[in-house]
Formats: sequence, structure tokens, C-alpha cells
Amino acid sequence: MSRLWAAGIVVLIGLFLFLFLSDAQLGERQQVPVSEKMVQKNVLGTNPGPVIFGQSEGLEEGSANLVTSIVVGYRALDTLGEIMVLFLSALGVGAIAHLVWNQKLQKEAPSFILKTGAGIVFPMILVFGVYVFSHGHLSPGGGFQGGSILAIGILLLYIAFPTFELNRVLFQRLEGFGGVTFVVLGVIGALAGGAFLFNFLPNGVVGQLFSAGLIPILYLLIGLKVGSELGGILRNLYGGE
Amino acid sequence: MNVYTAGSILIFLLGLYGLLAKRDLFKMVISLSVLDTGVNLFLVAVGYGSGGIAPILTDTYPLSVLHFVDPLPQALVLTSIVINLGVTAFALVLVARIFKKHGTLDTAKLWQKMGGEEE
Amino acid sequence: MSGLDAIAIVVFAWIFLTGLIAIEAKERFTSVLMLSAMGLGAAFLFAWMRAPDVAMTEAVIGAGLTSAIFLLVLLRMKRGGEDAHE
Amino acid sequence: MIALWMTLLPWIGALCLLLFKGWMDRFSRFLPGLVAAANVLLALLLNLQGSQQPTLVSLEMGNWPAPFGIQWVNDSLSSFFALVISLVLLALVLSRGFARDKEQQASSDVYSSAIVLILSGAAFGLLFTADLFNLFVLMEIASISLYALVARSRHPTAPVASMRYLLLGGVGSALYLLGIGVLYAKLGTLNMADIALKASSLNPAALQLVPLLLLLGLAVELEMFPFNAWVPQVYGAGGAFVPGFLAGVSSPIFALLLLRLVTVVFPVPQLRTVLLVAGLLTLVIGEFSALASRRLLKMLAFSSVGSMGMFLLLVSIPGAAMLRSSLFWLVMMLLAKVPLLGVAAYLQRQFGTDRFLELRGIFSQEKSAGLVFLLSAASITGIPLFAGFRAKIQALVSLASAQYWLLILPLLVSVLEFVYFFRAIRWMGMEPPESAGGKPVLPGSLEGFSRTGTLFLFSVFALLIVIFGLFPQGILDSIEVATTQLFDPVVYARAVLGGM
Repeated sequence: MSRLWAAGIVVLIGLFLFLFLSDAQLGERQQVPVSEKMVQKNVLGTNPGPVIFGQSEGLEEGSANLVTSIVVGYRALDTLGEIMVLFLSALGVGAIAHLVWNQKLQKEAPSFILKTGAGIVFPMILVFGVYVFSHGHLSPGGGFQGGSILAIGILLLYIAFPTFELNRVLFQRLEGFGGVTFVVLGVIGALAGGAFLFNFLPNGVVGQLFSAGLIPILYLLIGLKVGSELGGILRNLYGGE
Repeated sequence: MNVYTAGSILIFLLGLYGLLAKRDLFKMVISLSVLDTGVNLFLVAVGYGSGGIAPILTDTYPLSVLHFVDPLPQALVLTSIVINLGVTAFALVLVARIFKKHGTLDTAKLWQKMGGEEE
Repeated sequence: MSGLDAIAIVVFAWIFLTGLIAIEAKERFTSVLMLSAMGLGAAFLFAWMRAPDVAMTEAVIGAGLTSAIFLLVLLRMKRGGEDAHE
Repeated sequence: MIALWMTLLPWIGALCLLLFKGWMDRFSRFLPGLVAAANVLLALLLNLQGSQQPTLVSLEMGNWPAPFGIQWVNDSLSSFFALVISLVLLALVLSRGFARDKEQQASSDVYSSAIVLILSGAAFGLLFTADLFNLFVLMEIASISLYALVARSRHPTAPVASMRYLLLGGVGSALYLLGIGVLYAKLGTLNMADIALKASSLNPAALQLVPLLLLLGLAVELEMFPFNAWVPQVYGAGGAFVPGFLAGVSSPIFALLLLRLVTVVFPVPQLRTVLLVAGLLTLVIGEFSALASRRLLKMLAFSSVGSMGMFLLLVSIPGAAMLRSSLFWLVMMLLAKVPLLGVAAYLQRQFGTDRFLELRGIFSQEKSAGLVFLLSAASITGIPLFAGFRAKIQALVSLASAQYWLLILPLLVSVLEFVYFFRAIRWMGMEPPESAGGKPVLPGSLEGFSRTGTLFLFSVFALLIVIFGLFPQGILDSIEVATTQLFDPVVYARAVLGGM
């Protein structure tokens, strides 16, 4: 389709969308959003007062980062589906990549600066990645971000050290371990608290490192799984059996 | 319809334009990425509409009664970005396989070659 | 149209421009670079809209990993002989 | 909790395949079959549990009540279809197991078995979920596994077909997300029952835009007109498992989601007119392209598009009678499609082609495949005393009772259907085979146990068609219960929101 035709159709769709969206007055809400109760951590109605950082204890949901409380607390099943999507993508890439490439991506030997620089930077990336997914319930970040940071660290190793070879089976085992433990914890929640992915550990004080019960553990597992998955994808792209 | 929702719809339309106008598969995967960024911006813009502070309890903003931005769309977008990564990574390996097998990424030639195969 | 929104408009223009170049660029390498620049703009805008979690995800995944995967596949395809530009 | 296990069991199986890689590799070929059998048992258990206490069971994830957490609801509709779909999946997984060629190394088998497991888990999740965003995530899981399975098949056009499907699916899910954005901006909730209660407070513009965007999101999997450009190539290149899955599992599940969307969540007149137009277009284009196609799998692909078009037509008219006939239509089409596509994939596997010219007189060599094809084609075209006949008559009658002019096109189309199915049978059955000695079987095709196994599976379906043709009472009753429950959304809303 020529550029003119495509632009014409897109302008038409755009007009249609803008017309309807401006009529729909996205600004003013018709109803109080569901997240209002989630912010006050009062979904079960057990916490009438406001949540105070560093003081309120034993709430229904303990993480200070409200987005994490939704991603791994209130809507944890989405995250399980989310992990399955990345798992599928790693499987799909793994299944096809060996049909496309069979030897490693040769390139000139890395320069001296790259090698020493990578040696210095990689531990920092590792520490930062582990920090991000272990503090998922306190500061912005979490399993997905931390795992991706680790995967970028692995890519740096691939670029800087030609002889570097990821242990493929170990990383796939890590992936499987992260996923199975996540589901097993969910099932334990079902047995202990009556519903899948129920947070059966005590929630502690909002804002401390060891608070929010199951959520930091779930985010650790997600970080592990996402890191090994994306590492696997990068390994497949880099090639080499 | 504030600046943020209007802008994100524009980027969504740009991605749609790329998918319709381009014949090269590689460019279509890039347009798909642009399209998804537009949708993610729209989702967060919907939650942000009312102004407010980042939805994280910290010692500087300790009280939950403060005026927080709506965290739920952000949780949805977090999932959506990672799904788009999964789809893009798979699409790119598929593009590489098509390129190795057929030597070209031009959809006109590919559909026609598939058409030939069909009849 | 407060002053704050003006900054958002500039960043939206940046994202739109880099997106357009990414789609229309002749050389595939430039379009991947532009895509990564667009990811950066989107990450800034997420942070601007008070969504730090999403900004971090977009920066690491949108700008970082997606461009890395694009470049790796591009290098792989380059090694595989000349391809027909449309 | 049983409904959840139908999704968790396959997912845990896939994860364990990775966790115990190396030790479990030899076992990976049988795991999908085992899990599919376990799912059939779970579905039976679900139906038993459903028959004792008929109220809807709402499963709250993490003990969070209705509009806040994610809810899965199994009413009689979803438990009935869970049983039907688990049986279809069992047949498809077993036929995939038979079609596996010997020289495929074990490692690539682990990948495709894991993908099939995750896909079947997501399929059951889509039946039960009552949350729009959870529906989006499960839809993405199902789509990506289908892209991967199509891309892995050995057919020469497979990668390009998978790429086309991926691009269309990507646009569809982006539109769906836009719909969720607008919906959440206005109503602040994602739970279907909660939306049903609050939908009336939407202003007219949003009330038209949101269902349209959500419908466009589902349109790709529903094989609806503008979004079904991928169908012929993906069916043609799909291999043993994918075409059967698309026609027998994926489109019925998304058809049910559309039913829930139209009857429970957004009973909006404008949505129905869009469905009417899209249904007519899909029906006509599907059937006419089927008439024109020279290949068996392509013809069956377009006939599946045509039957989905008919379903969209039935759903576009409100009323309990329409609901009952659309459900019955769905079940009958599903039962007839799976053996048809099974036989077509089997023939393509054995003789390396599905062009009619090269398959002339093949049924003289493959008698049982021919019989299965004949029975299922008879059911689809609506020949009396076969299962499809009653469904077609009921559909046409309810269409005519709604608006008489609606009858003209479907009637014409069913005549067309009759023409192209029996033209195919004439070509493949009655004509003399190409060469006297019959068509040479390709090396590496099925023989012995796996050949008889595949044919046995699809003859079971053909037998079911005959049985349900004579005694359809069993299916009619369960559809009756499902319709009454689905028809008034208040029951659904009260069960999910717990009498809020």
C-alpha cells in the first residue's frame, strides 16, 4: 500500500478515534476507581485508617510500592500469565534459532578497553540488578526490571569475552525452578488461606526490608526467572551450540 | 482528552501508519513496537489524568491519604511492556528465519511467492 | 496549557519524530537507533507522568533490551549476505 | 479450584519439562497426552460438581473480593464447554503425538511439548476468566504459542504464515488494550460483572467505543472479516495440531467470550449492528473463497471462517432463542471441523500435498479417511439425520424469525457449502486415482500403529456426529441450562460480586 493511501486511512481512523475519545470525556470519572481501596489497603475493609509509612503493621497487603502491591499482591495471576509469556518467547526463540544460525556470531577480538571496562562494570550491574528486584516492594522496580538488568549484564559478558559461553541447561533449569516455585507458593497459599496466590506470610511493618510477606519472595523468583529467560534469548541470538 | 492522551494516540496512529505503509518485514516489526509504545503511553496517561505524586509510600510522602496517581494502569502497562518484548523478540527471530529461507523481506514478494506456492 | 505541559509536548514531539525516522529511514541500522531514542523519550515521559516503575521498565526493556535484540538480529542478517532493500 | 487446576496442571508440566531437562526429555513426548487426559477427568469432575449445586462458583485469586482481585467463574456454560474442549484437545494432542516423525531429536521435542502444554492451559483459562485484563494476558499466551507452533511446522510457507498471523495479532491486542484504557478511565474497574452493573452510567460515546475496540481485539482469533487474512496460510501450513486447534478449540473459546461480552457485559445495540455487518461479510467472503480454492486445507480454512461468520450473525440478534441456536451451532461445527481438518492434515502428511488435482481418487486408497471425511462433511452441510442438520435448521429458523431477509444469504451459502464439499468428495472419492497403482506414500509418513491411531481418533468424532445426530437430547439439555443462566446477567453479577 503506498504511503499516501496508508496515511489517508490512518488519518481517517485517527479522526474517528479523536471524535469518540473527546466525546467520552476521559477526564472526569464516572465511578470511583477500584484502585482507591487498593491504595488505602482497605480492600477487605479491615484497615479504616490511613497507611503510615514505617508505622502501620499487619495490614492486608504490606508493600510500600503500591504498583508492586497490585502487580504481585492484588492481581498476582496476571504476573503468573506474564511469566508464561516470557517463558513462551524463550521457548519459541530457542525452537527456531538453531534452524537459523548454527555458529557463534564471530566479530573482531574485543579491544583492551572493552575487556577491562566490562570487568569493572559487570559486578556493579549484578549488584544493581539484585538490589532492584530485592527492593521491589519498597522502591520503584521489581522482578521484571531486575531480571532484565541481569540479562543486560550477561549480554555485556558475551560482547566483552568471546570465550564466554552461558551454561544453557543450568539457565533453563533456573527458569523452570523460578516458575515451579512461584506456582507451588501459590498452591500453598490456596491450601493455607483458601485461595490461589494467597499471601500466607505476615506482612510486617510497611516500609521495612522484611515486610509484605510473600511479595519480596515472589519478586525474587520472578527476577531469577526473567533474568535467566532473557539471558537464554540473548544466548540463542548470539548463537553457538 | 488532555495533552498526554492525545499525544499517545498520535504515536499509536504513527505505528499503525508504519504497519500499513511499509513493505519490509523488519520495518513492520519496528512499527509494531512503536504502536505498542503508543498504547502503553495512553494507558499511563489515563491513570495520570488527575495529577498527583508517584504511587510509592516513602518517608517523604508517608501517608496513604495523599493525592497519589492511580497505580492500577501502571501495573497493567508493566505487564504490557514485557509482553511486547516477548512478541518482538520472537518476531525478530522469525524475520531472520524468513530472510535466510527466502533471501528477501519484501512482503510483496513473500505474499506472491506464498501465493504461487498455493495455487 | 500550563508551562509543565509544554515540556510534555516537546517530549511527545521528540517521540513522534524519532518514531517517524525509525519507520522511514533507509538504513535499518539508523531505524534501530531511532527506536532506542524513542524508548528513551517514552521512559522520560513515564517518569514525567509519575510512573517510576514503568519508566524503569521502559528504559531497561524498551530502550535497552529491545534495541540490543534488534541489533543482534541485524548483525546476524548482515552476516547472512546482502539483502534486498525495498 | 478445579477450574484453576485445569490451567495450572499443564503449566506446571511445561515448567517441569524445563526444570528437569535431560532426565525428562524422553518423557516429554508423552507428557502432553497425559496432561490432556488428566484435564478430561478434571472437566468431568467439574461438571459433576456443577450438577450438584447449580449456582455459579466464583474463584477469587488471593482471597481478594470481586471487583478488586481477579475472579474466575465457572457457570454451566463454561463447564460444559470445558468438557467438550478437553476431549477435542485430547484427540488433537494424541494425533500430534502420532504424527511425530522419528528423526526429530528429543531436545526440539521438549520445546514443542512445553508450548502445547502452555497453550492448552491458557485455553482453559480463557473459558473461566471474568477479568478483562486477565483475558488479555491469556489471549497473548495463546497467540504466542500458536505463532511458535506454526513457525515450527515443516511446511515451506510456515514462517511467512506465522509472521502474518503475528502482525495481525499484534494490532488486534493493541486495539484491545486501547479499549481497556478507555474502559478503565470511565468505570475504574476491570471485572466483567462489575462492568455489567456500571455500564449504564457510561455516556453514549464511550458506550459505543469500548465494546467496538474490545470486539476488534477479539476479531483476530474470531476469524472476523478484516482480521482473518492470516487464516488460509496458517491452516495450510499448520501441520497436524494447529488447524484442528484453531477450528476446534480457539475459535469456540473466543466465540464464547464474545457471547459473554455481548449478553452479560455490553448489551449495546450498536455492537450488534457491527456484528451483523461483520458476520455477513465474514460469511460471504469465507464461503465464496472456499468455493474458489483448489486446495483441501485452504477450502476447510475458509469454510471455518464461513461458519464463524454464521455464528456472528446469530449472536448479533438479541434473544434467548438466538443464544440457544448459536451455542448449538458452535458445538456442532466444532464436532464436525476437528475430524475434517484431522483427515486433511493426515492426507497432507502422507502424500505431501493437499491440492485436489494431486489427491484425485485418494479415498479409494484411504478408505477409512474417506468415510470420516464423508460423515463430517455431511454433518457440516446439514444432511438430515446427521448432527449438523438440526443445528443448521435451528439457526436458519431463528434467523428467519428475527428478520426474514436475514434468511436469504445463509440459505444461499449453505447451498454453496453443499456444492464445494461434495465437489471435493467427488474429486477425492469417485474419480479414478491418478496412477493405476495409487499414490506413492512419502518416506517418513505414518504407518502401522501411528497411522491406525490417527484414523481411529477421527473416526471416534465421526461416530459422535452420528450419535448426536440421532439423539441430540443430551447436548440440548446442557445448552438449555447454559442459556438460561447466561441470559440474565443479574445471576452472573450477583454470584461474582457476592450480592454486593
